[in-house]
Amino acid sequence: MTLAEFFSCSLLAFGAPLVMFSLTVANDPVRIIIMIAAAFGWLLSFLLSSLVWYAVVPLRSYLAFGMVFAVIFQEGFRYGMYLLLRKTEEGLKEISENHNIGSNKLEMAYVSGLGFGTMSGAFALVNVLADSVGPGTLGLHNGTEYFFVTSAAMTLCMILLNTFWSVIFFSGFDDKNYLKVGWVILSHFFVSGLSLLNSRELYAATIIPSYIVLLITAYIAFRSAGGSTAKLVQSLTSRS
Amino acid sequence: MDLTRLPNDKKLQLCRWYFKVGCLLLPFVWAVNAVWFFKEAFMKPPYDEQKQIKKYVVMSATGAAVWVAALAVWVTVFQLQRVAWGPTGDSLSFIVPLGRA
Amino acid sequence: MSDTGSESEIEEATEHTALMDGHIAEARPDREIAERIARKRKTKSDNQQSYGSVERTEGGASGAAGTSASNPPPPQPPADAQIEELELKYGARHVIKLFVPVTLCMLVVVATISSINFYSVKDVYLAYTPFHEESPYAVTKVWNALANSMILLSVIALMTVLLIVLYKKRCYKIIHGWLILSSLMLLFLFSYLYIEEALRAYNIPMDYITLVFVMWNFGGMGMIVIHWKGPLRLQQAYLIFIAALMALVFIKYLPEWTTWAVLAVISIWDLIAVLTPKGPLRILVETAQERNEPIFPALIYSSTVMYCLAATTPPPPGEPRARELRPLHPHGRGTADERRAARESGGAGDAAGFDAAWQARAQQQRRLRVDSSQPPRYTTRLERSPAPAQQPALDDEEKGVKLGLGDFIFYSVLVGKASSYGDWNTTLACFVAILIGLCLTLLLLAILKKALPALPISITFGLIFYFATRCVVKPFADALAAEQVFI
Amino acid sequence: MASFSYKVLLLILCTFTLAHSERLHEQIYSSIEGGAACFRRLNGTHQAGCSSADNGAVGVVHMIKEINDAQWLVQNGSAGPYMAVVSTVQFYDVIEIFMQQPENVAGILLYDNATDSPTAFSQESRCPNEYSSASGSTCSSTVAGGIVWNTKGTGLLRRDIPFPIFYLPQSKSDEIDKIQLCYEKFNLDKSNQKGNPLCSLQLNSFMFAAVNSEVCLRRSASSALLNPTKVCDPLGDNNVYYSLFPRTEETKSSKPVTLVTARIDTASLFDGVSPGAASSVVGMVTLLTAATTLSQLIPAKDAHLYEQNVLWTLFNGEAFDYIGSQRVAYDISKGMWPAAAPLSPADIRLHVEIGQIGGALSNTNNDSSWPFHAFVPYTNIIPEINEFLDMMTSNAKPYNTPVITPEFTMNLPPSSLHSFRRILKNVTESGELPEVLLADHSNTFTNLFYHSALDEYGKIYFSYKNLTISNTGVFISTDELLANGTLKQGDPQVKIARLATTLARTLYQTVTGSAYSGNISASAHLVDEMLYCFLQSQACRLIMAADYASGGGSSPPASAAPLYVGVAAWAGTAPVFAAHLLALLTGAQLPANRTVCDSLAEPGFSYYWLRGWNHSGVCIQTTMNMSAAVSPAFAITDYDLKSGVYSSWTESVWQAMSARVFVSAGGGGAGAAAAAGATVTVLAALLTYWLHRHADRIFAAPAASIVNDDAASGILRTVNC
Repeated sequence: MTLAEFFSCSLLAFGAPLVMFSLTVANDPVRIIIMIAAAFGWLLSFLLSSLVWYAVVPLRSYLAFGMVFAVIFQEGFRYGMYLLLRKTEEGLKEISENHNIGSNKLEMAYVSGLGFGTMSGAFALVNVLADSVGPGTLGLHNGTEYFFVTSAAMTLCMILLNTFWSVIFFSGFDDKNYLKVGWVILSHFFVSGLSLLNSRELYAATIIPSYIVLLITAYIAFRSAGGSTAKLVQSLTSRS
Repeated sequence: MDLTRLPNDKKLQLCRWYFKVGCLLLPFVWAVNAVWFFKEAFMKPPYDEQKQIKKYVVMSATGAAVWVAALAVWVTVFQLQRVAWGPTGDSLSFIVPLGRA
Repeated sequence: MSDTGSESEIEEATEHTALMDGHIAEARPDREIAERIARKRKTKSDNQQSYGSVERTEGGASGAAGTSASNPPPPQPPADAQIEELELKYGARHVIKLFVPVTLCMLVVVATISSINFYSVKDVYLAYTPFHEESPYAVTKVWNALANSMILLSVIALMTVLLIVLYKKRCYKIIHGWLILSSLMLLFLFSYLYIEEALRAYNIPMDYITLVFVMWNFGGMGMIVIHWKGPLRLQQAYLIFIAALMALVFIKYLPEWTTWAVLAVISIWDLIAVLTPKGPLRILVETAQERNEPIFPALIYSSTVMYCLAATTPPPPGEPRARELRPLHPHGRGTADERRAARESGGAGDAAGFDAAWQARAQQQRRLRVDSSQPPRYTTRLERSPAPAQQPALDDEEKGVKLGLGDFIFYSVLVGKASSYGDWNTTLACFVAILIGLCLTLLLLAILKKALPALPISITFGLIFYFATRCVVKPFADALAAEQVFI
Repeated sequence: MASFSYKVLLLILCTFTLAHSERLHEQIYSSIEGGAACFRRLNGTHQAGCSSADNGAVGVVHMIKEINDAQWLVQNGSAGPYMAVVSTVQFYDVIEIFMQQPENVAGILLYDNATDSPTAFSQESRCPNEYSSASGSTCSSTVAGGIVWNTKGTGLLRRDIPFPIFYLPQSKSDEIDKIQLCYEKFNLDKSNQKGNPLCSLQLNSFMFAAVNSEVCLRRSASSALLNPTKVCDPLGDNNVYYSLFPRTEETKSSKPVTLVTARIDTASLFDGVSPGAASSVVGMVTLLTAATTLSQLIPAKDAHLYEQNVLWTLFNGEAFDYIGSQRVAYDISKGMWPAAAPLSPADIRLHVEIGQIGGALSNTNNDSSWPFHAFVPYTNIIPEINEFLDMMTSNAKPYNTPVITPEFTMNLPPSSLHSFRRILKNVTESGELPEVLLADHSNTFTNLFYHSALDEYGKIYFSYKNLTISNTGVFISTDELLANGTLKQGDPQVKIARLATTLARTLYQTVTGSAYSGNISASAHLVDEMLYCFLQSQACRLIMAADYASGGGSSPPASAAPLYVGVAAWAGTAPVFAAHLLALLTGAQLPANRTVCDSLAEPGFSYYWLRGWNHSGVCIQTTMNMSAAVSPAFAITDYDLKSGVYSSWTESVWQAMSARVFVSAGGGGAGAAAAAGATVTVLAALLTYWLHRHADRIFAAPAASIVNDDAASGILRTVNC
C-alpha cells in the first residue's frame, strides 16, 4: 500500500526528468558531466542559502526569508553556470573545428537546467519519499493523505521549471534580452512564494498557478530555443 | 578478457579448462563457460576447434542445469521439511528463522 | 596474447607478456602472437629469464609508443590539435566510465547499509582502533579518533615499506601468496558474513549444505575470474562487490569518528605518498622504472577498460591504497616530456596497484585484451574520416584514466557512512560532491599531465558537504520539506 | 503582476511564523509510551503468550465499547485487520470472541480505565499450575463444571495468543485520549472504511522463540557460526530461607524444624506490571513480619535452650509450575538443601504454607474479621497439625480474629505443597512430613485479580501511612497506632500484623513448648512500611535501610518492585529485598566496622554490611541465605523437557517493544500519483522523443537543438573534463 505510494510518487516526480535524461543526456558523457556540474552548482547555492538562513538566528523561523535568499542564490549560481559554460567554450574555441557554437549554447543550457532542477527536486523530495515508506501517511496532527502526491507534483513542476528557466536565462544573456532574465527571476520568486501557502494546506492554490507558470515558461523556452509552433505543426504533419 | 582476440586453440584450451574446473562441484563455472563460449560455439563461422568447444559448451550447460535443478529440489525439500525433521532440521540450519517453527 | 592456456601458469609471465601484447595486439595477426607465446613458454621456466624476455618485449612495446625506431613504426600520429581534442573527448568518456562503477559501488554499499542494520550498529571494533570513543566528551572522542586513525595510518605506512622491501628483494612469491590469501578472505569470510546478515535481516531459513555449495561456487568463480581470466562483466561485478564488501567492513568495524578521521588522514597520506619526491609510492615507481617492468599495473582502474579494478586486503592490515590517476598520454607523441609523463603516470599507477590491490595485477593483460576488444564507439569521428577512426580505437587502449580500487572503497565508505544516519539529502550531497571532486581531479590531470592522487579532492568535498549538510543544510531542508516550500 | 502578488504573499507570510521544522516522520507517527506488552513464554510442550510479526502488527483502530463492536469487528469489519482498543472492563467479555476468530484481529490495546475498573480480571488459568499439582486435586480447567479455583480466569497466561496485546495502565490515559481523538476523526463511519484514510495502530513485540522450550533451547545452543543469537532463557531466580537458630552440620540432626513457607513471586500477562498484592505480597509480608516477631520473642543466643528450630522459606517462581518449591523439594529429596546443613524429610516436623491470603482483605476491609481456611490434605488425624491449629486459634484469641476453619480435603489450592506432595510423595502423603496450608478461601479464590496487572495495593485497600522509623529501627506498636487512630481495625496492616503475631506466638509455643506470655507483638507500622516497599515504591525506608551499604547510594526506582520471577540469567530485585529485610529485621547487629564484618565467618551464619536505619552502615549477623530457584528440569542433565515432571518454563528473548498510532493511507493518494505519474512520464517521453528526432527541423538551425550529434561533439570541446 505505502510502497505503492512511494513508487507512484517517485514516478510522478522523477519519471519525466528521467526520460528526458535518458533520451537526451545519457548517451553523451560531456552532457552528463555538465549535468552533474550543474547539480553541484545547485548544491552550493543551497548550502549558501541555508548558511544565511542558519546564521540569521532571529529570522530562522520565517521560511519566507530563507526562501528569498535561496532563490537569489540559485539565480546567482545559474548565472555562474552560464559564465562557466561560456568561458570554457571561449577557452576551447581554438581546438574546436568548424562548428557553430551557437547551436549548442542552449543545449548546454537545457542540460545544466536539467541538472539544476533534478538536484533541487531531489533535495525537496527524497526525505519525504523516505518517510512515505512505512505504514503511515499524514493526517494525525495535520495534513491530508494527498500530501505526498502534491509534494511530488510540485517537485516535478520545479524540476521542469528549472530546466526551462535555464534555457530562457541563457538565451536571455546571449542576446542581451534581459526581459527573459527578468521573467525567470520573477516567476521563480512567484512560484516559490506561492508554495509558502502549502503550509496552510492550500495545495490547489499552489499547484495550479505553478503549472500555469510552467506552461508559459515552457513556451517561452521553446521560442527562445528557436522553435516555432509553425515548424512543430509542420514536422508533425509531414511525419505523420 | 575477450575471446575475439584469442587464437582458436587457446579458446579450446580455455573452454576445456573451464569445463574441467567445473567438475569440482563448481556448476557456476560451467554456467559461465556455457554462456561465455556460446557465441564461439554456435554463432561463429565454423573452424576446426569449434566442434569440441561446442561439445564442452553443451556439456557445461547441461551440467549446470542439472546442478541448478538438484539444488532447487534440495532447497524446496529443506524449506518444507525443516520443521518436520526437528533436531536434524535445526542442526542442518545455518539460519533458523526467529519467532516461528 | 599471454600464455593463458597452460593450467600451471606463473603470474609474472602473464602480466609482462600481457603488457607487451597489449601494445601490439592491434597491429599483429594472431599467428604471430601465437608464436611469440610459444617463445615465451620456453623462456618462462625461470623468473630472471622471463624478466629478460620482458625487457626485450618491453622495449618493443614502448616502441609502439613511438620511442625507439627499432620497432614497426606506429600508425601515423595525427595532428596535435586533433589529439588534444580526442583526449578531451576520451577524457569525457573516461570520466563517465569512472562514474559508472563508482556509482554502482556506492549503490551497493548504501543499499546494504539502509536495509541491513548490522553494518550500521557499532559493537565490535578493529584491533587497530584501540580507542572506542565511549567517553561522552567531544574532546576525548576527537583525540581517540585521531589516535586510531594515526595507528591505522602507521600500519599502512609499515605495510608499504614492507612491500617496498619485498619488491626490491624480488620476492614475488610472497607477494602473490599474500594476495591470494587476502582475496580468499574477502571472497569467503566477508561474503559469508554478508550472506548471514542478509538472511538474518529478512529472517530467511537456510541450510548449511546450500550455504557451503553457494559459497564454494561464488568464491571459486571469484578466485578464477580475479586471479586468472574470465568474462569481463563477471569480473567487473566481482570486483565491485568486493570493493563494496571492503567498504562495508570499514563502516562496520571503525568507530564513529575514527571513520571520518581515517578518511581525512588517508587522503592527506595519499597526497604525500604520491606527490612528494620521496613518497613511498614514488620510490616504488622509481624501482619499477629502473627495472623497466610494469608492476601489477592492473590494480589501477583504467577507464578504457570498463571497470578493471580490484583491491582486496584484509581490513586489519593493509587497506587498499591504489589511489592514483594516470593521465591520458596521447599515443604517438614522441616528445621527451610526454614520455616522462607517461612513465611517471604509469609508474604511479603501478605503485598504486602494487601496494593496493595485489592480486589483481594479473589483470593487466586481461585489461588490455578488453580495451582492444572495446568497439570504437565514437561514431561521429568514424563517419568523418577513417584514418582517425583507427586512431581513437588504438589510443583508447593505452591511454585512459586509471583509478585504484582504494578510491572506490573510500568513496563508498564516505557515502555509506553518510547514509547510515538516515538522511538522504546528506547521502545525495556527498555523492554529487565526490563525483565532482573526481571530475575536477581528472580536469587537473588533463592539465598537469602527471600522476595525481584521486582521494584528496573528492574526499575533501565529500567531508565538507557531509558536515555542512548535517549541521546547516539539513534543518533548512527539513523545514522546507515539512512546510512544503519549494525554492 | 508577479512581483506584486509576491509582495502580497510576503506580507501575509511575515505575519505568521512557521515554527516547527521537524522531519516529516514526527508528523506522521506518534509513539505510545508506557505500554506493557504481552510476551511469549514456552513450556515443555507449548508456546504461550503473544508475538507480533517481526516488523510489528498493523491494524485499523477500533474502539470496543460493547460486545457488539467486537462482533462487528470479527464478522463484518471490511477494512481489516483491526486493532481492538479494549478497556479492562470489556476485556473479559470480548477476548474469547477475538480468540475464536483471530483472522480479522491484528492486535489488542488493553487500557485500564480510571473511572470504572472491572470487578474481576485474571489472565491466569482457571486451575493455576493444574498440570503440576499433586494427586487428589480435582480442579480441571478443561472439564466443564466441578469447582475451579480461579473462576474468572481466562487462561491467556497459558495460551498461545495469535496477536499482540499491549496494556496501558491508568497513568497513561492521555495516550488513550490521543487514540480516541484520531479514531473519532477518521474511523467513525463504519460503513465505508475501505479506501479511506483510517486511524491505525502498530504494535511491535516480536518474540524470537517459538514452538516450545526444548526447541528454543536447542536453537539457542546451536546457531550460526560467527554471531550466535540467544532465543530463550529458563525462568528462575532465588529462594530465600532463614532459620530461627543457626543450623550447622552438627546441630541439624538434633533440632527438628518447622518449615514455614510463602511465595515471593507473582505473574501477569504483561511485561513489567505484576503487582500481585493479594496473590503473593500479603503472604510474603506476613511471613517476614512473623519471622521478625519470632526473632524478637526468642533471641538467637538462646538456641541451646530449645530442641526445635523454625525454618522460614520464601519460594520464587511459584507462578510457573512451582519452580522454587520444586527445586527445594527436589534438593531435599537429594539431601542437598540447605547447602550448609541439608535437611532430611525426617527433620521437618511440620510444613506450614502461607498461601494466598490477600483476597479476603478486599471483602472485609471495614471490619476486623479475616476468615482463614487451613487446608489439611489428610484423611487420618495428624497430631502435629491439630496441635498447630489449636495453638493458632488460642493465640488468635486476644484479637477475635483470625478465625481458622480447617478444610480436610485432598483438593489443595495452588501452593508449594503440591511440589512437596509430588516430589516427596512417600513422606508427605503418609504424614511423616505433615503439611498444612493457610488460605483465605475454601473452594474458589476470593482474590478475583489473581495473577493480573490489576492486583494492586488498592485491591487490598492498603493506604500507606508514611510514619517515620526511629534510628534504632524500633517500630510503633499496633495498639499505639490503633489508639491514636492512625490505623483502623479494618486496615490490612493491622490484620497482617495480628496474623503475624498469632503465627509467631504459635511457633514460639511449638519451639519452647509453653505459650507466650509477654506482650511483644508484630507492629502494623512495620507491615505498613513493608507493604509500601513491595506494592508502591522500592525507594522506601526499609529497602533503603536494608540495601548494601556499598550500594553506592543509587536509590532504587520509585515504582513497585517487579515480582515476576524473570529469567534465571540474572537475579531479580524482589528476593534480594526480601532477603535483606529478613537479615536486617531478624539478624543480630554486631559492633564491627566494614572490614571486620567482611572478614567474619562463623559456621551457620552469614554476615552482611547493610546501610542500617541511620544509613551509617551496620554489620548484620544472620542465618538468612539464598538458594537457586531454577527448575530441576534445567539442573538435571538429559532431562526430557516434554515429560512434564518438573517446571520447564522458558521466556522468549525479544528486541524491542513499541507501539505507535498513525493514519494509514486509503490509497487515493497513491492512485492519483500513479495515474498522473504515468501520463506525465509518457507525455514527456513522446514530446522529448519527437523534439529529439526533429530538432533540426523544429528549432531554427543554427539555433539550439536539444540534441544532435554535431552539437554533441561540439560540446566535447566546450567543456574539457
